[in-house]
Amino acid sequence: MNIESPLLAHPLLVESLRPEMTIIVGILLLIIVPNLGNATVRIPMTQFRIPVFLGGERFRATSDPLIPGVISMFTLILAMASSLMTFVEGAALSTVCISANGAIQQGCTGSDYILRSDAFSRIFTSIFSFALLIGTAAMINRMPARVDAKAPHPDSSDSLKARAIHILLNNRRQGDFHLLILFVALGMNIVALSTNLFLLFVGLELASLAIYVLVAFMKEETTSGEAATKYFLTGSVSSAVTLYGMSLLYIWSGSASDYASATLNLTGPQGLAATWAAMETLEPLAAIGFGMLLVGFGFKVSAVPFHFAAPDAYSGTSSPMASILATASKAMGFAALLRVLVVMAGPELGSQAFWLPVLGLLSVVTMTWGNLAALSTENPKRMLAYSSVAHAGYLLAALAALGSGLASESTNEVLITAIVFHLLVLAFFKSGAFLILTMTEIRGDSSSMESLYGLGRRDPIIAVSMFVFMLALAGVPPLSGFLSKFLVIDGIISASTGSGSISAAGAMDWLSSVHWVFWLAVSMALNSALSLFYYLRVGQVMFFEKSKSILPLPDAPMIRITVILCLILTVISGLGPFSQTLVDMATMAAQHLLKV
Amino acid sequence: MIDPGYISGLSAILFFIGLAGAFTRKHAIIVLMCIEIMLNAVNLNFVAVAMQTGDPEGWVFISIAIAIAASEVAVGLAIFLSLYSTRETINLDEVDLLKH
Amino acid sequence: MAIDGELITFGLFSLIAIGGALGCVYAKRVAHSMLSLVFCFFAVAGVFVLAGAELLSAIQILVYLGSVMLVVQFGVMLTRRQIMEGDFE
Amino acid sequence: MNELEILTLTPLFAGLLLLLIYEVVPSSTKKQAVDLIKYANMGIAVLLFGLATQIGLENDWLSTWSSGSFGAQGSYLLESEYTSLISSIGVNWHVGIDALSYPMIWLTTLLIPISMLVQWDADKGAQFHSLILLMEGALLGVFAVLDLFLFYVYWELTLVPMFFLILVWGGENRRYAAMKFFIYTFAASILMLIGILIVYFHSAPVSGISGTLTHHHFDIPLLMQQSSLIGSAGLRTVVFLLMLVGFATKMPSVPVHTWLPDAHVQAPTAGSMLLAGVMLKMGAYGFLRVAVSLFPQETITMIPLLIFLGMASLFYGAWVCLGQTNLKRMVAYSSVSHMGLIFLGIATMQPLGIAGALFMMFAHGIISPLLFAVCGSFKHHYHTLEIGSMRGLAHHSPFMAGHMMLGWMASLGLPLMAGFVAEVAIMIAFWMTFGWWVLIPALTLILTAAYYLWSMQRTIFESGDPHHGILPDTMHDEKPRDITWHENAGMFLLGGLTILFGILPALFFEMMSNWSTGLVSEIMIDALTTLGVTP
Repeated sequence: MNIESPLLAHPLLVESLRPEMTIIVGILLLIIVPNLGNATVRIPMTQFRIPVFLGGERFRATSDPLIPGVISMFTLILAMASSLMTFVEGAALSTVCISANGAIQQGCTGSDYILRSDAFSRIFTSIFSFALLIGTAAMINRMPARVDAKAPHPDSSDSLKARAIHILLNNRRQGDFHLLILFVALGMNIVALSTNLFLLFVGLELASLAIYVLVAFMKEETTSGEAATKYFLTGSVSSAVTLYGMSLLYIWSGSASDYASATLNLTGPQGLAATWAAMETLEPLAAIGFGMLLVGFGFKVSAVPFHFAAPDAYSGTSSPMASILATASKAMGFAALLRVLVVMAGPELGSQAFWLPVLGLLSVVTMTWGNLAALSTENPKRMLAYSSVAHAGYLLAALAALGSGLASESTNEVLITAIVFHLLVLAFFKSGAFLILTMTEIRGDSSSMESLYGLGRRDPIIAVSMFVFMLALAGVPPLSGFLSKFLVIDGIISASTGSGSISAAGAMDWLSSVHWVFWLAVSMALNSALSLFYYLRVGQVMFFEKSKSILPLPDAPMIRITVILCLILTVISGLGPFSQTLVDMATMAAQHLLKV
Repeated sequence: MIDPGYISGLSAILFFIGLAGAFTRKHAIIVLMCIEIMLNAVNLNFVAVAMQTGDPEGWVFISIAIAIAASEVAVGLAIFLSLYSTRETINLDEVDLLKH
Repeated sequence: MAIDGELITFGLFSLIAIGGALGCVYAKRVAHSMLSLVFCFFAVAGVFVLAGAELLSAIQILVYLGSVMLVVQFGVMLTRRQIMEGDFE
Repeated sequence: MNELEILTLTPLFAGLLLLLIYEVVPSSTKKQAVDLIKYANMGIAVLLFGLATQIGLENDWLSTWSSGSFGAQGSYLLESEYTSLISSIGVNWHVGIDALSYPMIWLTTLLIPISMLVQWDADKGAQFHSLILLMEGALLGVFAVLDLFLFYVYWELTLVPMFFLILVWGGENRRYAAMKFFIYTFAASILMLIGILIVYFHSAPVSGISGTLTHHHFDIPLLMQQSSLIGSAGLRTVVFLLMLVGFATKMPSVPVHTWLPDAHVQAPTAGSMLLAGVMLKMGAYGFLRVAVSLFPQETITMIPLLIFLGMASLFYGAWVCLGQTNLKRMVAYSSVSHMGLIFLGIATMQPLGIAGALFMMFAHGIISPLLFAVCGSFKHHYHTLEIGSMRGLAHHSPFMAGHMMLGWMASLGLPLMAGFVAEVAIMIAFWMTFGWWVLIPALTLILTAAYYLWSMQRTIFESGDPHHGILPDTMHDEKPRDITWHENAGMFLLGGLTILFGILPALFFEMMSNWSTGLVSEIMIDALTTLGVTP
C-alpha cells in the first residue's frame, strides 16, 4: 500500500496553508501545554518509571492561567502575518489550489479544485485573524486570569467567597475560551478558502458551533444563555436550510448533465458555475436551491429577514464576543456570499442576474430597517447591532449593482473592492467601539446608554476614541468609513448612470429613464444621513449628560492599548498611503475573485 | 430499485415538516429535534443522488453531515442547560429578558 | 412503474417517517415527541437500506438513535420544569 | 513644502499638540502650563500673521499677480504640487492662493491673535486658546485648498472648534444654541456635499490626479478648465441650487439665517468675533470659488434669485434690528443685512460690483469683530445685553463708548471708514446694471443708519443726570469699570484698521478688482455668450 499521498508530500502544502497550519499548531499547543505535568508510566514488571509529561501534577510554569491567552494571541498574530505575506509575495506566487484528489498546484491553471488560497481568501483570513485578535485582547481584561488566585477563606463573607470563586472560575476557563477562538479562526479560514460548497458548509459549521458556545460563554450572567439560545436556534435552522439548498443544487447539477456529474464544486468544467452559465432559462430547482443556500449566509451577515437574532445575541453576550459577531462573523458571511453570488451565479456582462430584484429590495429594506431600529433603541450594544444590519444593507446594495450586469468589468472590481475594504476597516472601528463597551461592562453594565453618560469627563481619551469610532461608522469624511461607502456609491452610480438616456434634457427626464439600481445609491445616501442621528447621540450623551456613576473606567491596559491601536488604524485608513495600501489589497482580492 | 425522485420527495416533505415545527413550537428541545428532522431530509437528498450516479461522494457528504448534526445537538443541549441554570425554563416564550 | 415489494416497503417507511416527523412536531409532551422522532429516524435508516447505502444506515442508527437521542433524553431530563400545582390537572 | 502649506498646516497641528500637552501635564504644574500654552498660542498666531503678511509683501501684494488663464492651474500663487491623499478616489492635497482667498487668509491670521487678545483672561485658557488656534487651521484650510473634497472636510472641521467654543464657554442657553448651530450648518453642508459629489461624478479623468478606482477627481482648477462640466442643463441648475443652499446657510441669508442670532448671542466674545469675522465669509467665499466659478451660466440665470435673497436679507436684517433690544442680537442681524449686500454685489455681474462684494467681505470682517468685542465687554462688565437698561455709557466707560461709537459708525457706512467703500462700490455697480432700481437698496441702508443712531442715543448718551447715567439692575451695586487693557488693545487695533482701510482701500481693493475683472472677462463673458446674450 502506497501511503505516499501526493498532497502530504508536496512542499506547497505547508507553504500555501501557513495560516491554517499555524492555527492547528496553536490548537495543539493549547491542548497540550496547560496539561503538561510530571506524570510517569511504570514499565510493567520493572521499577522503571518513564516520564510522559501529560497529566499528573501540573508544572507551575505551564499551568499558569495566563498562558492560553498568550498562545492564542501569538497564534492569531502569526496567522495574520502569514496571511498578509500573500500580498508581499505577489499574486502569482501565492495563488495555490488544492483539488479533491489531492493534487496541489501553483497558479491554479487547472480548474477543478476545492480549496483556493489567493488574495481574496487571504484578505479575509487576515480580517478574521485581526478581528479575533481584538476580541481575544478584550477578553483578556474582561475575563482576567489571576496568577495569585486563592481558594476562598472559609470564614470570609459570602460576597468575598463569591468573588474568589469567580476569579478561580475565570482562571479555569481560560483554556476553553482561547481554544474555541482558535476553532472559530480555523472554521472561518476554511470558509474563505473553499470553492466547494460542502467544504464551505463544514467551515461555516465549525465556526458557528464554536461561536454558539462562545456567545453563551459567560454563563453566570443571566442574559448570555438567552442570547445563545436564540442565536443558536436561528443559526441552526438557517444552516439546515442552507444545507438543504446545497442538496438541491447537488441534485440539479447532476440532473442538468444527465446525472453524470453531481458536484458542489463552484469551479471547473463541470462545476456549478459552468452548469449555471450553461443554463438557458432559469430552472426552478436551481433557483430554489440557490435561494435556500443564501439563507445561512444572510443570517451570518444579519440581513433582513434573517436579522432577528442579531440584536438579542449582541446585547446578551459579552462585548468582546459581540465584536467578533459584528466583524469576523459578518466578514465570513460576505466571503461566502461573494463566492456564491459572484463566482457561481454572477451575471454575464450586460445581462441581469435573476436575483437582482430580490437583493435590491432586501438591501433597501435592510438598511432602512436597521437605521430605524437603531434610532429607537436605548441600548448601545443593540444600537451597534442594528447599525451592523444597516451596514449589511449598504454592502448588499453593492452586490445588487453587481448583479444588474450594467457595470463594466472595472466597475465590478470597484464594487467588490468596496465590499472587501469595508469589511476590512469595519474590523478597526466597530471592534474599537465594542472594546470601549467592554470597558464599561467590566464595572457594571453596558446594555444601557446610561453607562456612557459623562464618559467625556470620566475618561476623555476613551470618550474621544469612541466618538471617532462613531463618526467612522457614520461615514464622516475623511475617516475610513466614508471611503468604503463612497466607493460603493461610486460603483453603483457609474454602473447605473450610463443606463439613463444621455440625451435627456432635464434632470427629471434623466431620473425617470435611469435604471432603478441608481436609487440604491440615493437610498444609501439618505440612510447615511439618517444614521448620523444615532451615532451623534452617543457623542451627545458622552459629552453633555451628567454621569450616573463617579467611578472611573477600569485600567484594563490591554483594552486601552487595543483601543488606541484601533483609533490610529481608523484614522490612517481613511487618508494617505496606508489607506491606499489597504485599497490596493482589496482591489487585488477583487481581481482574484473575478478571475476565478 | 426505487426511483430516486421518490426519495427526494420524501426528503422535501420531511424538510418542510421540520421547518414548520421549528417555527411553531416554543419548546427549545423540540425545535432542536425539528432541526434534526431537517438535516435528515438533507441526507435523503444526498443519498438519492448517490443512488443515481453511483458516485460515493454523496455518502461522504452524508457521513460528515451526520457528524455535524450530532455535534450541533451536543452544543445545543449544552446551551439549553446553561439557559436553564439561570432561568429555570427553556420555553422560548418565557425567555424574554432581552426584548427591550 | 410496476408496484413491487421494494416500492411498498419504501411507501411504508415513508409513511412511518412522515408520521414520526408529524408526531414529533405536534405531540403535546416532549417525551412523545422523542418517541415519534425515534420512529422517524428508524424509517430514514430503512430508506438508506433501500437506496443501497447499508453502511450509512448503520451510521444513522448508531449516531442518531444511539447518541443523539441519548443526549436529547439527557436534555429533557435535566431541563424538566419544577413540579408545580398546575401539572396535576 | 512652501510657505502656504506651512501657514495652513501649522495651526492645526500646533493647536492639537497644545491641547494634548495640557491634558498630559501633571496637575501640580497645570497653573504654569496654562500661561505657557496661552503664550505659545499667541506667539504662533502672531508668527502666522507675520508669515501671511510676508507672503503678500513678497508678491507685490498680489495686485500684479496673473499668470495663466483665470482660475486654471498655475494661476495661483504658491500653488503646491499635487500630493495624493486618497488615490483610489482622487483626493489630492492641492493648495494655492489668489486675490480671492488672500484677503480672507490675511484677515483670518489677523483676527485670530486679536480675538485671543480680547479674551486673554478666558476661563480654562489653555483649552480656549488652543481651540482658537485649531479654528484658525480649519479656516485657513477652507480658504487655501483647491480640492473640493478637502474643502468640504475643512468646512466641516470649522464646526468642531466653534461648537465646543459655544458649548463650553457660551452664555446661559449655550447647549441649545450649540446644537442649533451644529444641526443647521451640518444639514446645509450635506446638501452642498451632494452637489459636490454630482460635480465629482462628471469630472473627466486626468491621469495622475483622478482616482485609480473611480477615474474622477475633485480638483477645482481642473474642473474649471473642463469644458461642459455637466451636460444636462437641468442637473446643472440642481447642483447650483444645492450649493447655493449650503453656502447661503453659512453666510447666512434669509430664510436660512435663524441659527445665527442664537449662536452669536450665546457664543463667547472671541467665538462671535471669529464667527462674524471669518466664518460667515466662508459662505460667500465658497459661493464665488465653487458655485460661481464652476457654473457661471447658472449664476447668470439665477440673478433674480440672488437679488431677491440679497434684498430680503438686507431689508429683513435691518427691519429686525429696528425692533431689537438685545445688543448682540442687533449686531447679529446687522450681519445678515450686510451679507445681503454681498449677494447684490455679485448679482450686478460688474467687476466693480464683485470687487465691492469682496471688499464688503473684508470690511465686515474687521468691523463686525469690533462690534462683537464691544458687545462682549459690555456683557462682561455690565452683565446685560439689553439696550435700554443702560444709559450714559460714555460717562462710566469712556473707552468702551468710544469703540462702540466707532464701530457703529463704520458699520452704518460712514465715509472714510472701511464699510463705506464697499457699499459705495456695490451701489454704483448696481446702478450701472439696473439703473434707478438702486434706490431700493440705497434707501434700505438708511434703515441701518436709523437703528444704529437710535440705539447709540439710548445707550451711550441719554441719561437723566448727565453726571451719573443709569446703571442696569444686573450690576447689583457693583462699581462700573472701564474695559481691561487687553480688550482695549484689541479694539484699538480693529478700530485703527477700520479707519486705515477706509482711507487706503486700495491696499486690498486693487487685487480684488483684478480678480473680479478676471472673473467677469474670462468666465462670465463666455457664459453670457453661450447663453446668447451680448454683454
